[in-house]
Amino acid sequence: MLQTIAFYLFATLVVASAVMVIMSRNPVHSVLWLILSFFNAAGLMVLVGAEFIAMLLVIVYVGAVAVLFLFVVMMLDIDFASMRAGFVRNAPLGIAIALVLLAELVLGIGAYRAGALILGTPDGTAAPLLFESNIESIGALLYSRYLFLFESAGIILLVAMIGAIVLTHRERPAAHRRAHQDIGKQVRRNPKEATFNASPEIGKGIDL
Amino acid sequence: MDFGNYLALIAPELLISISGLVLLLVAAWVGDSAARPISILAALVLGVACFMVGPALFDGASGPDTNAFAGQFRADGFAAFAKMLIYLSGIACLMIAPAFFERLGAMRAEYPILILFSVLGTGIMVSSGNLITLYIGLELNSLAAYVLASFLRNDGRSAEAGLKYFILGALASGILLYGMSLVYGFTGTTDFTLIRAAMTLELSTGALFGLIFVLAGLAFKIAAVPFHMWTPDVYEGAPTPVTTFFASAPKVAAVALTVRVSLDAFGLQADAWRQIVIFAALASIVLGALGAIGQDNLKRLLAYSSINNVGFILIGLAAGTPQGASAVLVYLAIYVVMTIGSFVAILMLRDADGNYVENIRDIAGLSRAKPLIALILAGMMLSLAGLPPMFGFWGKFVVFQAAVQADLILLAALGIAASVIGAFYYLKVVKVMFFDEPAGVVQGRSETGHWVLLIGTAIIVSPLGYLLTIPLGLLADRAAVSLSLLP
Amino acid sequence: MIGIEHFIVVSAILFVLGVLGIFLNRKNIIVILMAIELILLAVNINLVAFSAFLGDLTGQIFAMFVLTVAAGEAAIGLAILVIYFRSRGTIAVQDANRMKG
Amino acid sequence: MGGFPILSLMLLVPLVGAIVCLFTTAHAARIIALATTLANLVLGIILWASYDIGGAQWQFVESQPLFAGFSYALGIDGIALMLIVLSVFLMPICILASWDGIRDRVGVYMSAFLFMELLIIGVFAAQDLFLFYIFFEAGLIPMYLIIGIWGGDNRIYASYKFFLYTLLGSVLMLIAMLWMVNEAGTSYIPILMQYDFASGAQNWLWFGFFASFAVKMPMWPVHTWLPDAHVQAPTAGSVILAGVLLKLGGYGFIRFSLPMFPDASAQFAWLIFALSMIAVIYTSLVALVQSDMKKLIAYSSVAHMAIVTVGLFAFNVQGLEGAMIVMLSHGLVSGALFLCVGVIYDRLHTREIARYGGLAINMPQYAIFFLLFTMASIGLPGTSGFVGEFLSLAGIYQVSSFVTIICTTGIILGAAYMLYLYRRVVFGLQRNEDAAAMSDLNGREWLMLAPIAAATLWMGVYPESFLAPMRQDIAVLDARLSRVAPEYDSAIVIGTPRPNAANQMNDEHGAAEAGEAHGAAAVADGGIAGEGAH
Amino acid sequence: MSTSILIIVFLPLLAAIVGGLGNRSLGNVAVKAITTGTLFVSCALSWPIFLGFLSGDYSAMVVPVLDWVRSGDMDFDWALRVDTLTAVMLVVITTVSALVHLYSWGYMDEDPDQPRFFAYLSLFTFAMLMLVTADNLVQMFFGWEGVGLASYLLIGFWFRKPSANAAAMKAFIVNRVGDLGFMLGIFGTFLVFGTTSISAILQAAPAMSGASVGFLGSRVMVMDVLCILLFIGAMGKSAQLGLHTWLPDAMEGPTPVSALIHAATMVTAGVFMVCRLSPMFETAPVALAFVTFIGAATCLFAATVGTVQWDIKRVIAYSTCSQLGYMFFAAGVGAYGAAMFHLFTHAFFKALLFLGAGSVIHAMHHEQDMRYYGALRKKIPLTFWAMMAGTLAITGVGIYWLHAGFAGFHSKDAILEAAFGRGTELGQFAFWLGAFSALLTSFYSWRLMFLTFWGKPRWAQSEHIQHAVHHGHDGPDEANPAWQEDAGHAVTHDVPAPGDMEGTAGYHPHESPVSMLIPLAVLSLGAIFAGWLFSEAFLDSAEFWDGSIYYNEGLIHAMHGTPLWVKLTATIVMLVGLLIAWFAYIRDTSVPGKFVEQFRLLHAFLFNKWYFDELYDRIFVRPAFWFGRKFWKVGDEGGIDRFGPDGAAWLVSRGSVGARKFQSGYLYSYALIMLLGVVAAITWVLM
Repeated sequence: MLQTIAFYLFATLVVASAVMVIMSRNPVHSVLWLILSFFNAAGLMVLVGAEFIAMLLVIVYVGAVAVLFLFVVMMLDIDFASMRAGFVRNAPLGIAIALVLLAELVLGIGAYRAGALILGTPDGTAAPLLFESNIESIGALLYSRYLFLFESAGIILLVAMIGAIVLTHRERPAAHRRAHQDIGKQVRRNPKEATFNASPEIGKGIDL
Repeated sequence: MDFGNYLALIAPELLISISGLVLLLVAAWVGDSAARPISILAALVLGVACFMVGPALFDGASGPDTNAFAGQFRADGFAAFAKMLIYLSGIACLMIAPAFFERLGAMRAEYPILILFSVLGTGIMVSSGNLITLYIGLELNSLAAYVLASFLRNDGRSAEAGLKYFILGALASGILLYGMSLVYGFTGTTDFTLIRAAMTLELSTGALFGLIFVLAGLAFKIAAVPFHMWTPDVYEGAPTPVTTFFASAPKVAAVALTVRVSLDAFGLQADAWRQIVIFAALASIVLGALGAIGQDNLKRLLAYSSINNVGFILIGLAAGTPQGASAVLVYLAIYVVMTIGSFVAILMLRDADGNYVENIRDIAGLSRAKPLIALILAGMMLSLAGLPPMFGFWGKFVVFQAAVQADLILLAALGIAASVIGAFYYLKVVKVMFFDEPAGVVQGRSETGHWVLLIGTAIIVSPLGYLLTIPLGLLADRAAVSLSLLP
Repeated sequence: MIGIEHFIVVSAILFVLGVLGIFLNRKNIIVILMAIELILLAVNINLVAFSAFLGDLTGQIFAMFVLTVAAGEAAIGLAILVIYFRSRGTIAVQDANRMKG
Repeated sequence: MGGFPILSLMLLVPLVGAIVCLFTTAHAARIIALATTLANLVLGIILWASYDIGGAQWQFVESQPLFAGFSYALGIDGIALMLIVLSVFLMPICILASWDGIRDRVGVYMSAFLFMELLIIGVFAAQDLFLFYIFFEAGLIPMYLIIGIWGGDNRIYASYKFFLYTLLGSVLMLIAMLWMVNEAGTSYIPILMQYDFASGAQNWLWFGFFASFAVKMPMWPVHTWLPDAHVQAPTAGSVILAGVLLKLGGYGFIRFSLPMFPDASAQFAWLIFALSMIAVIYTSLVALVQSDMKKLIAYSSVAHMAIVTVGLFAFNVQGLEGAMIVMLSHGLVSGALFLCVGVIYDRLHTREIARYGGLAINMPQYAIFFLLFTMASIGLPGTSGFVGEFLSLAGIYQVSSFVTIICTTGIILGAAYMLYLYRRVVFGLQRNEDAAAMSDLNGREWLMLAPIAAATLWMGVYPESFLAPMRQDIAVLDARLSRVAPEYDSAIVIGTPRPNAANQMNDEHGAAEAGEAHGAAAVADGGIAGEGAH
Repeated sequence: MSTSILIIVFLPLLAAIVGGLGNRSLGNVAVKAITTGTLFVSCALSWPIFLGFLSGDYSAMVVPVLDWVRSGDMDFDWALRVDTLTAVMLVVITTVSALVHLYSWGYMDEDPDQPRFFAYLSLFTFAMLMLVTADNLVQMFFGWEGVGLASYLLIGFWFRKPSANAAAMKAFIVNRVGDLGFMLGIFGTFLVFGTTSISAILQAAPAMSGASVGFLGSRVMVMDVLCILLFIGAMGKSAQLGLHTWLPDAMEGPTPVSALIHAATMVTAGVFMVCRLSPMFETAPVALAFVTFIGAATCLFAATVGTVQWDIKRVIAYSTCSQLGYMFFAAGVGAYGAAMFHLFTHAFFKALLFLGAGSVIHAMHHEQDMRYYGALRKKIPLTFWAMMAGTLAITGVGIYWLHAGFAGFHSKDAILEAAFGRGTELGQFAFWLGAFSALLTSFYSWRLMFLTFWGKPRWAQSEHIQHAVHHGHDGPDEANPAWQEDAGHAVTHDVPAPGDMEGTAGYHPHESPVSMLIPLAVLSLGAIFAGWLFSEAFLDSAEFWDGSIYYNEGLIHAMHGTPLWVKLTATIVMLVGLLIAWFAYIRDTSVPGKFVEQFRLLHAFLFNKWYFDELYDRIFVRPAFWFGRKFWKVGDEGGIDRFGPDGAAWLVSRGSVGARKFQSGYLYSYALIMLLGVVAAITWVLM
């Protein structure tokens, strides 16, 4: 019962905030709605027992992606006031088509056969639940069977990084001179020189 | 699990990724001045990779021995055939790029690395035996491609191209993923062979939807109508060497992947998708041809041409037979050569200021200023149009042969009749170069590398290419058989 | 337990919303990027739900890869957006039609 | 000639010439092209001379499984032989015709012509279906360039029209070919010619081929590319177009449609007849009102080709042989007529009939040649045109008197438009100063026209030279067609012969036994006459 | 004989080639000498053959020359067949041709293109000889067309003159209409008999007389349809009613040509053909009736038109047409011998008349209009006497009881007797038309004589004469030659009153040179004696014909048995015609004018040749051009091109514009289309 309530809560919220994501006039609001949406989606995942993925969703999306979005929204010097979220010319057509799609999806695979949905039978050899905990099982699979894909995913991230840098990194000759980055010096730093332990008393600061 | 064997099977991928990482370090260390050597090294790497896939290609490797990582990765003859094409076109794109970017002052050491990773992605795509592998490969390729498309970051058109490519690509991969999720849910697996097995029974609506979504996502990659809309804009906006790349390696990978997915995973449900493929094929042929007519930009014209050609490829796919798959591979091989040749020829055209000529009006009377380039470009155009005795005819020929053998006579007839519309705009290029008064725009000399590529492709596209028909056909047949098709 | 079809419906709605977000938006490319994230979210919900109901972890692993890629995609997308903005000074969707026809 | 690959050599020679021409100066290109075509002419004559009449059906056979799925198979029978000889005969003349007229990009021009020669010979010599198709289709490219680069003012439109029209026609043939090969399991033409396809399939296969050959031929109503192409093409282009390229259609019918799909051919003969009848009347009348010389001759070509098609579909020896002779003759004669136009075009740069007149005064030699070819074109006996038309029409008469009458009106209309042309150009007063100042034929032009004139007369007086090599092949074809030959409407019913001649007057009874209706009166009058006599 | 026939036939060809190609390099005299010489050789070789057949020494033979066409069952060769019929034609052709060659030395003396003219004449002779020696129908057709070509060339000899070109074209094209029939006839005979060999056909013909054949969808008697088709060919060549329109126009050619081709030889080819195929025609009663009817109708038609023409050559041309009608109805009623005999005699006297007329024209400085003649009897007496001989021959002057008369007397009487003696209604019809035509013949022939040689000089109004006088030049002028002038005079319908000027305008007609007079003399002899000499052989001798034509013994008897009034009819009507002519043109020259006033419509009808040309212009020529333009502009350009290639191009370009609009450049529309694709695909699979 509680589960059902939780499901409907999360589901309603995820859909509502998703609607707000695309309806908001201010992109910052959109990002915030997106974050809400992700949180609720994570809640849905928790409901079915995929805790690791749920957490990952929060960490990656909320922690990284959404922040990235916010960062870019802020960085771009855009006059949001002038930016009314106007709809395109043939919006009605688009909406109609989207609704048709939705109807087909829902009726075709969802509600139409609600309760009697025929799922494929998982092949036992495909991805057994090796361990009690979700995270352990995933880890075991990821580093054995899906090793190749895991490494490939790493390369994807690398490519994304290279890409982002290649595209956005601008060499500023002036800035370059003023604050020259000495990689060697940075590497040579060791913790002893860089940090020190202090235990100040309450009410007193530290002299740096 | 015998990782040793697996590593042997993924040796080309290993080589490319490790070299990519090493070269990335070099690039980070040395900077953009190393761009040219890195390009050469990257090309060498791909050359070595060619040799590595050679045995699988020539043996027509197939069977369980070619599966790595529980069937996620397949190093069979089919993959080898596609990879060979991909690597070769990668080499070509590496050869033509430095001069181009250097002239624009935008050569970056990252370019060859991105190409390498993109090629890696395409390699994974064609080797995929699992939906997840498919997705990973596709995204690896795509992400690199998005970056490459907007590589000329100060050029508005390049950025726009990248933007459009990215957004539509992301939408497409969303559609693809959604389809995959449905397929996964309704078959219980992501492995192609198991999906195939699961689909022997009556197909549930969910799996059917999944199938459609997956094919739609792949159709985007191969630029089939109605998922082609990005192609002209991206081809036009992207830097020409990148466009060349888009038109070759990822196209080969996407087509090969589509063939594999359609015939392997969804092979038993051919009736479900055949009509759609047929429609896409005819629509691509017609719309590609219609769109190309009236284009002023040569790259854009070639983009439409690629849409048009994809239509013919899909006819081979629609046949749904090993002959069809083989025909698709042969067509791909020829198409890649033609398209690289065409783009190289365009890259060799510069005006007095050294700017690259893209407008068709500027190549008017090219047959006087640059007779050899004009002749070869004309040959490429006629070949793309599928006119004998150019080698391009052979591609169309085998595709239609496969269609006729599969009793798709009406499709073949319609397709070939529509090809006449296509001939119209290819002829237009010939007409402009040969019949019109010289515009006097094109000047300057071209790099040796370009000439080598141009003449090499020209020889293959020329009637001499028919000498290749037997080996090509043989390899393609073996490759097609290595798809685990039921008899 | 909640039936699988509920999850599918939610995911379908999210998917359609994401798609709508892409082509209903005329002014702001950033929202389009967010709409894409919505689509991927829909996929992830699907995958996870199927995974759970099938008792098969593949779906979750798949979802993890999707997440990974989505992060990379977002990075690249935003990077492209940035350079697009730099060269054009706008991020309105309707302005991105220098190439057409 | 044993195993000497003379056909390959005939392909190789122009290929080499063409490549060399691309890279030489204008003058050298001319000489090389001429030398090459002459060399091929010599080879052609050797081919003819060493062709064993009555020997094997396919001679000079070469076969090499060169391409996947089909082979590089060459070989000719008598029909192909004659068409090859025609082609190699016309080629040097084309080169000569372009000698002075083409100044721009001569190397490319000559090269295009030599490629054309290669492809034409290939078409006739190919024994493999797809090899045939490649040669057949490839011929479009050089012709497209020839019209497009060296053509007249409206060359772009004409070249496109030519190209796309014929391309659309021939692509459908490819599908039919693919199906046939799939069905029969071979692409070897001689085998396919004996293969019996199911009659249902024959129908659409026939249409696939028909689409191609009808356009090539060209038959009404897909003839409209021809006038444009002819008008815009340079002289030599017109010559080769009319002389050889149109023959590809007829050759296609006789090589493919008839032997491979006899049932369908019989079934659709009415279609061919109908189109041909329309073509004869229609295009002849159109030719009558032309003011452009080349257009007039182009339209006349359509009318002549209609005679070919009716002859081919008459399904008897006379029709088939006649059609072949019409093709050969038309190749010579219309080629020559285009040359005649070219001769004066070179001098005055206009094809308007009205700009000329009275050329017999200042160009008497030209007038004689032109007259000869005009007469050959309208089928004057003693020239090649007659033999072909006569045999063709004699053949078709055995099938349908109606078709024959309609098609034979072509000889009236043909005379009308050709003589009208001749009258306006050669006869009459000299209306224009510049036309009156034109010089008569020079040596080069003599070299062009005289051989054709000789060949025209030869074919008219002693066509046996041309018929003999084809006889056996036509007989084979006729035998194959005989079982499906349509029921003809002009069948004879032998009745009881009349006992007496019509004007027989029976002397003994003094009465005329005439077979006329009013016999009674004849008897009465005859009686009187008889009495008078005694 | 085989050698001589080869020489006879091919020598003129050789001469034509030498003369034609040698043309200017050989020079006028050489070419003229070669061509004329060879013709005399041919002529000299022909007569012995004729006489040999006459005496019965020779019998029919075939000389093979060369293979021609072998196509399946169709097989015909070049071969020369000589029999009595051929021999008759040989002497006619070679004799007249040789004389015309000779005559042309004088007549064409000042023409710049003489070699060409003589080459054409020789070429014609060759073709005509090929025609008459044909062993098969196709070779006959070769000759048939060959003479057509020569006729075309010779009519258009003065090619600068538009009317000559038009006439030449007309001759060729109208003949082609006939040839259409001939060709169909050949095809039909081949279909029926499986051969084109004449002797084989004739042999097999009787057996086929009851056979029927499909023709244009109906079943008809096979021999009738074949013979009618072949006869249509003959109608064209022999200018029979309906296809006659070219012959009067053919008078645009030089006069010797008219004499040779359009009087003596070529136009009789049709008669020759019918006679050659007479056994075949005898199996086809309907066809023969048709022949008879056409012949008789032509006979009358041409004679009526001939009575009102002013051009001296046109009068003779219509006369020719009319005489050919006689020959045809003779053949139609079965009197092939009589037809051939008339052909034979006609050749002499009509050639004589033409050459005489040529002599007059030559004397009158190329004036051809009889209204500008008059009183030439004294000026050119030799010509006058020659013309007189011709006129006497054509009008058939002779005395029945003496069985003696001029050439036409024998032949024309025989024809009329045969028509009457044939005894059928059609025969009667032909007889009466023939008799009336004979009256008209007499009238127009004497009219010609009276207008030309009697009366007062009326030369002054002739532009030609004035031209000659003013330029002080007596012959055709190089600078402004006759052929450049349009011969159109203001047509007035009566004889102009003489004497505004003196009448002669100071012009002095001169007698023709000797080269023209010799042929006149020789032909006069023929016109006078040919009938008397050969009537026995031609008309009554089955041995003479030796099976080369169908010999109708019964008809011969019937001819001899006709009543006396029939036998005298020809003579009577001749006298009547002579009297009318004398009255109208000698006694009271105002009569014609009054007649015209009285019967304006009739006169106009006759003068305009029954409006055949106008009719043909309306129903054939103009519609042909109209249809041609319509087919071109509306059919080809407005129909086929517009909806075919141009339409497709338009459609494609519209499609292209559409496709480009489709590619709007907006991301959202791209996305929408992708979505649309997905939705469409899903909807498709759901259905």
